[in-house]
Formats: sequence, C-alpha cells, structure tokens
Amino acid sequence: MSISKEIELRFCSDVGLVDLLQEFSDSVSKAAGFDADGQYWIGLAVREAVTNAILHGNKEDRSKVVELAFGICEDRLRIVVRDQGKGIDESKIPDPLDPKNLLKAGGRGIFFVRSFMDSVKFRSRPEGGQELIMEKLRSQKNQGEQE
Amino acid sequence: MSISKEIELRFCSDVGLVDLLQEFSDSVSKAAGFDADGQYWIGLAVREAVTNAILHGNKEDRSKVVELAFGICEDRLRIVVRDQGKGIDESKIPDPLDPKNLLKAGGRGIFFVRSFMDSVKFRSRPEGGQELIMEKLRSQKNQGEQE
Amino acid sequence: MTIDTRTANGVTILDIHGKITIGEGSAEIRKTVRDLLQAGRKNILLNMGDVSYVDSSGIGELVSSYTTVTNQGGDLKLLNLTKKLQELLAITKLLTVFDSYDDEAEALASFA
Amino acid sequence: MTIDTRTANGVTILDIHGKITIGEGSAEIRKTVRDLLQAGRKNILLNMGDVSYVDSSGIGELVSSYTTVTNQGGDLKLLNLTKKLQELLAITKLLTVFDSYDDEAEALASFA
Ligand SMILES: Nc1ncnc2c1ncn2[C@@H]1O[C@H](COP(=O)(O)OP(=O)(O)O)[C@@H](O)[C@H]1O
Ligand SMILES: Nc1ncnc2c1ncn2[C@@H]1O[C@H](COP(=O)(O)OP(=O)(O)O)[C@@H](O)[C@H]1O
Repeated sequence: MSISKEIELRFCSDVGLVDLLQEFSDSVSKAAGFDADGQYWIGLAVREAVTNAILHGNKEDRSKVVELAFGICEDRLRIVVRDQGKGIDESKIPDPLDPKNLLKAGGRGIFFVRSFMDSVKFRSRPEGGQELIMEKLRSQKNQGEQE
Repeated sequence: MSISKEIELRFCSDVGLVDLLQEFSDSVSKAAGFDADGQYWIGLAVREAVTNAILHGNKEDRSKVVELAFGICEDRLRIVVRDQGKGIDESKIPDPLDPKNLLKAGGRGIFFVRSFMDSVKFRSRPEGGQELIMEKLRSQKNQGEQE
Repeated sequence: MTIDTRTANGVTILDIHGKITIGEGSAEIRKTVRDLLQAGRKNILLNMGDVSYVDSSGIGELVSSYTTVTNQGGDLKLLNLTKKLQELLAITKLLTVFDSYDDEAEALASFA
Repeated sequence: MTIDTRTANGVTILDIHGKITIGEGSAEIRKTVRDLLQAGRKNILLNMGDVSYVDSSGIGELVSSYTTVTNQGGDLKLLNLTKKLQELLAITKLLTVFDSYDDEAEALASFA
C-alpha cells in the first residue's frame, strides 16, 4: 500500500468548517478517480468523522486541533481523522438500528462512516488523542467510467 | 488581527496537487465572504505560490513537504505557503514587465501573487525553508453583496 | 437553510431549501414544527424536494421533529425525497417510520 | 486540455478546451504549434473561447508559442479571450503583443 499522494489538514475545532472540509474531500476523492456517488458518500463519512472529532473529541475547545489526512494509495483512498480527546469506547457505541434507538435524535454518525467506507478503525494515539482510520477501495465499482 | 478560523494543509511536493489546493482556496475564500472574482484571484495567487514552493523551493523532491495555511481573520484572509527550500532573493526576481522580459516564457508567478493580493512578504524560517505570507483584505470592495 | 410555510387543505407544508446539516441551523425545523404545534397545526408535510444535503445531524432533526409531532397526536410526513435522502433513510431503517410521498396531492389526501 | 485542429482560408485554427496550466500538459500547445510550423503552416489562430483557466505557466505557454511562430515568419493570433484571460494579458502588458479578436471571420481576414 504505497502512498502516492498525501495531504494533511489541521484546523481549529470549529464546526463551521465542516462544509469546507467536505468540499475538499470531494476534490480529493474526485482526483482519486471516484465518481460523483463515491465522492458524495466519502464526503459524508468525512463530514461525520470530523464533526465527531470537533464535538465529541475536542468538545469544541477551539484551542484544540483536528487533523484530517488523505492518502491516495494505489488501490485505496485512506482518510485519517485525529482529535485531542479521550477517545471512544467502541463497545459502548449504541446500534442506531436497534428498535429502541430508532427514534433517537443522535447516534447515526459512526454508523454512516461504517456504511460508506470499506474499513473503519479507531485507535488511541500513544501521544494522546484518538485517531479514526477509514479506507475506501479504488475498485472498479467505486470509480467512474473515465478517470 | 485575531484569527477566527485557521486551517493548515501539508502535502508532498507533487505539482499534480495544485488543482485541488486551488479548489480548496476557493472554498476558504468563499467562506471568508469573497465574491466569485475575489475567490478567483486569490485562488490563482495560491496556485502560483504553491507551484513555486513545489518547483523552486522543494525542487519536486516528493519527500519534502509544502505547508499551506489559511487564517480567516476579522479584517483579512491570511495565507502562508512554506517550503523546505533555500529561499528566494527578492532583489533578484526579474520584473516581467521590463521590455526585455516581456517575451520570456516564465517569471510571472510572483508578479501574479503581488498583483492579486494586498500584501506579500517572503521570510526565511529560522528552522529552515522559506515562507511566503500573503494577505487579502476582507473589505467591502472584495466582497459579494450578501456574505 | 430557509423554510417557506404554506397551507393547503388544513395541512401546513414546509418547503425546505438548502442543507439540513450540523452548523446549518439544523434546529430550525424543530423550532418551526414546535411553533406550529403550539398554534394547533398538527398536520405537517415537509417538502424535501429542494434540500441539497442532509447529514446524520439532519436525519436526527427529522426524527425529533417527527416524534414531537407524533407525541402531540399530529402527523408529520415527507414529500419529494431526493435519491440520496431516500438511501440514508433506508440504511437507517427510517423509511418505514416516515410516511413519504412523491406527489403533493396524494400526500395532502393522506392526511384526511 | 484538448486541442481540436481545423483549417479555414489557409489559417489553422486550434480550438483549445480546458485548462492551460502547470501540470495540465501545458506544453501541448507549444508542441502542436511546432508541428504545424514544420508542416509549413504558419498562420495560426488560437481559439480561447473554451479555455476554462490559465495560470502564469499557461501565459508562458502562449508567449513561447507566439515567439516560436513569429521567429519563423509566421503569425499567431488569439480568438475569443475570456474576460479573465484578457485581464491577465493586460496586467502582464501582453495585450499589446498579441493580436486578438472576438470575431472569427474578422480574425481570419486579418491574416490575409
Ligand atoms: N472522536 C470521538 N471522540 C470521543 N467520542 C466519540 C468520538 N466520536 C464519537 N464518539 C462517541 O460515540 C457516540 C456516537 O457517535 P455518532 O454515531 O457519531 O453519533 P452522535 O454524534 O450523533 O452522538 C457519540 O455520542 C460519542 O459519545
Ligand atoms: N519558493 C521559492 N523558493 C525559491 N525560489 C523561488 C521560490 N519562488 C520563486 N522563486 C524564484 O523566483 C523566480 C521567479 O518566480 P516566478 O515569478 O514564480 O516565475 P517562474 O516560476 O515562472 O520562474 C523563480 O524562477 C525562482 O528562481
């Protein structure tokens, strides 16, 4: 999995930035050859992951930084979202499809990320903070006719 | 000049990324309230500055990194481009409007940056590499009717 | 996001324009719906035809508007789902929760 | 960037589509022009009407195509400058260097 292009963004924990970042994700996934649908779903996953990093990870503390890294690899697009928060206990994420959660207002962000990406991992970083690593394969299926 | 929103990008020295970065500049300057023309000229300045950082600063050495930082301040948009090169000797930049340079193929990049931005400064960084700092005022003149 | 309000056959139709997302004043629908309930208008149809983007926070907004209306004995239905919104409601199993229509006349008739 | 080539009244018209920028194969125009000169076609009109973006490297491309043609006793002119390109040529003082036209017939006539 050699990385051919790498771009990393760092920004303050301001939820007003998510539109920008989603648009940037669209540009990157387009450059990686994903078609309009692919760009849309990847962009939504990025939006959800970044929103979580800002709200839940950094608790909107504007002095805390979120990092969003894109790696266009030969066979996949790799996206990493880092925050300076305490991290997430995956076993405690409620299932939004559980009938008792179906009518809750929240709790669908990570589910969206998992639905739209091919792989999703959480990792607490040795230097503090947490990292969400998500990948989407640049398979035929996700790509437009002409790249 | 308090910075209300800050976003920084780091990327490998690959000239194939300039389109992406210019598109991102458009999103940021739009968010800063610049109208379509303002976005266009700022984006072109970003494109030229980033191209120079990749080509002249880092000499397309892909292991070297370029940084592009946007700060949306109350009264201005501040954009900084950093490379890991030897820096530029401003006194040695030829004037592209000089009749003897008029028909040269190159030498208009920095001129464009200076034409489109309200202030442009070069600085060699104590930690090595050079920094181009450019600003555009968020004045009435540069803004659309509705923000 | 902007919301235009109109009435037809005793149903309040909210024409929603733009994004229903975090940051984009996503609480505005909930607020509008609450105001309508307070005014005794319990039949509400959200016209989503001009909604350009919905994220998980926007879905949450729709769900909580729905539960608020239902809890007060009213009806909240959806009109003109975009293809993407339909997919989002499908994977979140909310497509069976919401009554949704592609035709306004049909949607209005369903409240009768 | 793509280039379509056609001929009219002994003038070769290059319809250029897309971006003339660094990375976007900006040397392609120069190459096409060189091939034309080699084939003895020295009257060249670049139709810029469908050019979406030009940066300093693209301007350089136009200038070096111009000098190459002029040095060989030919003429290179521009057709349908977009407003932005016109502004770029104005600030770089190249608007007076290039002969440019908004009307194809007029441009063709100027080569006679
Ligand atoms: N970056 C994060 N850091 C810490 N906790 C998180 C992070 N992202 C998500 N969580 C936790 O996981 C829960 C579920 O997240 P999500 O599915 O996005 O739904 P929502 O954000 O609507 O609650 C959150 O409520 C939060 O407790
Ligand atoms: N980031 C940089 N690092 C070192 N030298 C630079 C940098 N940017 C520009 N230069 C120098 O300044 C000159 C003029 O740059 P520019 O006006 O952009 O024109 P061009 O890139 O076409 O030469 C370059 O040729 C180069 O020598």
